[in-house]
Amino acid sequence: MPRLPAAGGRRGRRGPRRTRVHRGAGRARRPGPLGRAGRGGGAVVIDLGNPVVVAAGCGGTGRELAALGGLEGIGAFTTRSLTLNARSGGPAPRIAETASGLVHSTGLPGPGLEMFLATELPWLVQQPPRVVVSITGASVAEHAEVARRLARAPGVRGIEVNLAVPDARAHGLLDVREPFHAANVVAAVVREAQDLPVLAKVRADVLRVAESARVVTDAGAAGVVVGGPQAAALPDGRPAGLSGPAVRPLALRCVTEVRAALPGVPVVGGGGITTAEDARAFLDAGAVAVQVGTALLHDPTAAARLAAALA
Amino acid sequence: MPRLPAAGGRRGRRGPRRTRVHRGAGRARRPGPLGRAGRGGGAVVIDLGNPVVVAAGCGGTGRELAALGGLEGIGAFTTRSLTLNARSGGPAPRIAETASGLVHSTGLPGPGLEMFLATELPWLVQQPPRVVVSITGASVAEHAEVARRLARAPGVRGIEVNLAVPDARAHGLLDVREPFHAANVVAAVVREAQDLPVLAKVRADVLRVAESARVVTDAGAAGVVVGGPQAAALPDGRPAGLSGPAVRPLALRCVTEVRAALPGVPVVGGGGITTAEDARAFLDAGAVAVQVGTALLHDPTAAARLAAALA
Amino acid sequence: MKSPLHTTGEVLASKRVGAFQHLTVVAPGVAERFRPGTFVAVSVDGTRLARRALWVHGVKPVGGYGPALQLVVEPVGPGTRWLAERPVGTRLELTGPLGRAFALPKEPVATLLVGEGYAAAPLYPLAERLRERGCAVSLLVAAPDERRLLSALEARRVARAVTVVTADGSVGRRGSVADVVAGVLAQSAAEVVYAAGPVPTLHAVAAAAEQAGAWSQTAVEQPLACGTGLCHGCPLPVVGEDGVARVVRACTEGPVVRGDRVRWDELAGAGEPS
Amino acid sequence: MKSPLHTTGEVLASKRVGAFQHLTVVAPGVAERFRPGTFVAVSVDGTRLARRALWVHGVKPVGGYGPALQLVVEPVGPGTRWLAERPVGTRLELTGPLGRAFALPKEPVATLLVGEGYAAAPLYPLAERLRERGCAVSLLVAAPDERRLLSALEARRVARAVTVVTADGSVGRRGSVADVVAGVLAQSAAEVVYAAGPVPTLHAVAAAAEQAGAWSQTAVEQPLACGTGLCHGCPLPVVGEDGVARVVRACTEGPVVRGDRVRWDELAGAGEPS
Ligand SMILES: Cc1cc2nc3c(=O)[nH]c(=O)nc-3n(C[C@H](O)[C@H](O)[C@H](O)COP(=O)(O)OP(=O)(O)OC[C@H]3O[C@@H](n4cnc5c(N)ncnc54)[C@H](O)[C@@H]3O)c2cc1C
Ligand SMILES: Cc1cc2nc3c(=O)[nH]c(=O)nc-3n(C[C@H](O)[C@H](O)[C@H](O)COP(=O)(O)OP(=O)(O)OC[C@H]3O[C@@H](n4cnc5c(N)ncnc54)[C@H](O)[C@@H]3O)c2cc1C
Ligand SMILES: Cc1cc2nc3c(=O)[nH]c(=O)nc-3n(C[C@H](O)[C@H](O)[C@H](O)COP(=O)(O)O)c2cc1C
Ligand SMILES: Cc1cc2nc3c(=O)[nH]c(=O)nc-3n(C[C@H](O)[C@H](O)[C@H](O)COP(=O)(O)O)c2cc1C
Ligand code: FES
Ligand code: FES
Repeated sequence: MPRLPAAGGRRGRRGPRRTRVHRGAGRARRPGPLGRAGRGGGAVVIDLGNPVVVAAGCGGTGRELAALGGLEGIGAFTTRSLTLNARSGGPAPRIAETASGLVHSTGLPGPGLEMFLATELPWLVQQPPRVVVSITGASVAEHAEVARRLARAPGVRGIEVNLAVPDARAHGLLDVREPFHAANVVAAVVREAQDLPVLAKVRADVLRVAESARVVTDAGAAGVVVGGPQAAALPDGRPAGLSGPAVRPLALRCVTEVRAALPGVPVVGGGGITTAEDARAFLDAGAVAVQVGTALLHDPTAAARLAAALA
Repeated sequence: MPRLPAAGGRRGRRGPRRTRVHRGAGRARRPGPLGRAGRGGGAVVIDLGNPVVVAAGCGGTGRELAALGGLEGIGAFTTRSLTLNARSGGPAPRIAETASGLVHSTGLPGPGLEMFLATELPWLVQQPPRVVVSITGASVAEHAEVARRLARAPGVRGIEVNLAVPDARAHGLLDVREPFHAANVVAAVVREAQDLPVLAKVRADVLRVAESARVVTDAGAAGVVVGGPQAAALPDGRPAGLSGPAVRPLALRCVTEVRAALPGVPVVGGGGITTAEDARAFLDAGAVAVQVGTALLHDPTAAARLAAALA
Repeated sequence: MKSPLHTTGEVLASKRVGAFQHLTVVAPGVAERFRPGTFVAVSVDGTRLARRALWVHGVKPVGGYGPALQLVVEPVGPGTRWLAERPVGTRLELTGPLGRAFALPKEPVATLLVGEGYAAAPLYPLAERLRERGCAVSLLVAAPDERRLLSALEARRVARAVTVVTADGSVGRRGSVADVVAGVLAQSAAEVVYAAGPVPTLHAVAAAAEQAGAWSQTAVEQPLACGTGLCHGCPLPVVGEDGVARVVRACTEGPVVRGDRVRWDELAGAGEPS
Repeated sequence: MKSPLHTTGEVLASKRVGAFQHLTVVAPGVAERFRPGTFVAVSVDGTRLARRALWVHGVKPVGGYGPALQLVVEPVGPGTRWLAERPVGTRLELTGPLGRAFALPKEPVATLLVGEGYAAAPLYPLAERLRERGCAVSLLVAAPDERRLLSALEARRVARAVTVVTADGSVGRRGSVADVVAGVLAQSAAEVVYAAGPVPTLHAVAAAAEQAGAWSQTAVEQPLACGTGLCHGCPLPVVGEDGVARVVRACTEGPVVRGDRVRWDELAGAGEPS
């Protein structure tokens, strides 16, 4: 299994336990119409350092966590989902507390790619965690353009395409609920990303998650991220996402479905993970790494403590 | 809106606040290939007494709740989902606690229809709440057979077809995840149910819940129940359902989706409802009644207290 | 039989004895309805949805409050730890008494009561009722170690003959219930055996009783979600009076069932279609 | 500026004064880093995920513990009620000090401090720092009623001139900050105005300051989820130094911002694409 592949990749800075996500050699890699080979002609590998990853949109710019010791020992940091141009985000209230969860509709605020590359990335790539840049956009072309520019950005270890925005339409983003559309986006991003590995974060929809995972890996994704927010509603009825421990059993089921259907595809799991026990349940279900999101909003040291507990 | 329809139905025993679910007159009723008219040639109406309903599978045989005062003031009682023959249910452990939820895979144990009609129903129909019998089965024919026998059972106010079993395949039940299959089942049940109104409990899957609601009402359902368990996994990985407050924002979103897509279809909402505030959020979203499930397992007086608070 | 109640109780006292926390809880109406072998379902920790079952160890009048429940908690997980740490005055949502009690013999026969760990709790009030009916009471109390041996002193008060076994030999004989039950049973000449404890212990007791031609009444613990019969989450595989194998709810058709009716071998995977 | 800390504090004292609960919390390291206008984010009630923000009212040495935080809680919802009911000894997960503090003038100028309800809390330690720098301090304290008027007595100690207004007239003048701020500002001859309170109050203060040609520093409360800058759940619409309208995080780029930079009219629907 792809937990600790033997081949390729740069050496990690932080001790022996490292997680690489790649298309496993155990399964003949379907070339597919959009498949591609990595730099060395081998599998495309993304190096996550170790199995604890900060989830997109829950780690701020990274600096806030670093100030609180929250990046210590973690494998990789995923940025909030960036777009080509700056976005101010959605109206307030953006987040509501619910039983063991947060319902959120931030509208994906961000500085836009150029500003990010100029002001946030240079600091971020100096930090110990590997940097994965999450991206989203209003069209396939916008995704492709962002990927093209990121392919030239030094220090980035991978691109995560966010195909799991539960309120995409409300915020003017591309609606990729159909796996077919998701695959199109991934294909375009993979094409522009050159040697940068691409992770596809697919909707945590039990019935279709395996199909989604299949089409995006056929389109060239090096692995899938499973267990983002569930489609929910804010108290005032606006569409939103539900995250946190409430969704954990749903996320775990999604991971199980993908692993069963596609044993060769590396899966990064997430959704409500807070304790080492939670993380182990996902790793035991076959995930190569776990993402920690909402737990950080409640306790900014949550991922660091998890990394220490799993080390 | 169909909260308090003016026409038809038997008079309730318990004061003025009553909820009837029917195909509203506000919208031209699509006859559809499988539509049918009620006894008086008008809309098929199900009388739920008042907006607080005990959810299927969470009220035991009714006797246990009655002994604890748990039926006081509630509008309707939904039985556990019954099958033609007795079922012993799935292996232990069947239920696990998770953050603000219960993950459950009971395997739908039950005495079989004849035993139910002989030993449970006669007592149940003597109680103040209206009795709705929930049904499931391994085939369309089994559903139809159960409906046929229920149509002759005195005192039953309606049939609820459970199309929302998240672990159906694991327990040898008909897999109705495709809306098309769900509609077939409903059509068969409606045909056999004669004048008994049929509610269809559809999967609480945000993306397809509106479509499911549409096809089952086209197939003749008098209304839809929205917000059953979410597909999840037990800690050991077996497929299961997640219920309780954890799923409430997802259920609310599903209700909103159905109301927006099908304003003429009566919706009974459920999923994590515990407090009067929770119930009001569903009623405000357009549900004609709410179902209370997991809350009863934690506090058997939960539905009675809710009914008192909403009265 | 009167109905159980759902009510709010209050912790009047909490005392550590060995590995157990003994709670005195006032819960008007519940204590009055108590019969040995029934249990209460308690809500723990605010937001945990599954309820925690506890045997009633006894009912004791407390000045100014009327009869109060005696509960014995072994802190093994989040719920029982939470209960064990409650300060006096804590209000507890509880439902009870729940389930079927031990059936009492109509005649004054000799009886043997077998209890292991905290689960020996319901046997003490049972012993009192049996003595009131003129039954001779022998007691076999077992535990992993001395700290988890329940009320050995009180045992001498309620029973004619007391045998103590611990797994580590820290008090009484070293061994398990399975090792000694046949001998103790023969010695007691009991016609009815009552048992409460882990499943393997109950199985051993039921087998020994059958061997000796005695009736057995076993109090079976199965993980519960509601405890009130609503959820069907507590499958107990039995053979019915009609000889037909079926699965019943441990909380409602149990927890006390005739030992010869339980399909012990299937209890691990209870509910597997039979 | 030193980094904030995430740590476990302990409630050393809890005292009711009027409608407020005053908590003394020891949280090693946090008190030492405090500057007026920063806040702490507290975890409440075990399982609630959003954190609750509280202004730091002061830092007070407590024998044997070092400096402790003074917090003022108005119980308005589940989280603040939970905090107000905590017994002494309760351990609290807290993070702080968070956010941008009030900027202090480089010269010893006259200042006016305006605070309403519990939100007057950070103005008292601010007054002390201003006095240390030789600034004249006038204070305008407001509240709906006397019970929600914070530390009026202490106000006399820290400020040269004190004005009190309550909505119901139960103490001081009857009225609102908006009614009196222009007059008080003129009287104080303040060059810098500091304000903390509800948004309409801050807006009125910022407008009066602009009118009078004074600087204003407003401490804006927006509903927070994390308080630490991670979630982008606290949009605050401002005009940047570059004159460009943007939306920043109230918890990180705020809570204290220049009053003339806030797009007050959009604060209700903060974040609406601009
Ligand atoms: C009828 C009945 C009466 C009981 N009486 C008492 C009593 O008087 N005193 C007492 O301390 N405990 C009693 N128990 C057991 C107690 O209810 C469980 O141990 C409880 O669920 C533990 O909750 P927890 O949150 O502390 O731990 P959990 O996290 O729920 O479980 C801790 C450990 O106990 C196991 N466990 C969970 N539920 C049960 C169960 N029902 N039976 C056996 N093992 C279980 C788990 O697998 C785990 O290993 C009784 C159980 C039943 C069914
Ligand atoms: C920087 C900052 C400092 C604060 N300092 C203090 C303080 O020192 N003392 C104090 O008592 N409170 C303070 N608050 C307000 C306090 O954090 C909120 O009232 C808190 O969220 C209430 O939590 P709750 O669970 O009690 O009620 P909730 O259920 O969260 O809310 C109760 C009511 O307050 C409203 N509300 C929720 N959050 C906020 C908010 N952030 N600002 C204004 N209204 C809100 C809700 O809409 C609702 O009407 C501060 C808030 C901020 C942003
Ligand atoms: C406030 C908030 C903002 C988020 N923003 C993003 C985002 O920008 N991009 C993304 O892919 N996921 C985003 N997510 C989803 C998380 O990355 C994560 O997949 C999800 O919350 C489930 O994990 P968790 O329960 O650990 O939070 C966000 C989640 C939250 C709570
Ligand atoms: C233990 C358990 C058993 C259930 N059994 C059934 C069932 O037999 N038929 C059915 O339609 N729904 C069943 N449900 C689902 C509930 O009826 C309800 O739709 C769901 O749990 C969501 O509501 P809640 O969160 O209020 O429980 C069951 C739920 C639980 C927790
Ligand atoms: S525990 Fe719910 S029925 Fe027994
Ligand atoms: S509250 Fe989370 S960023 Fe401000």
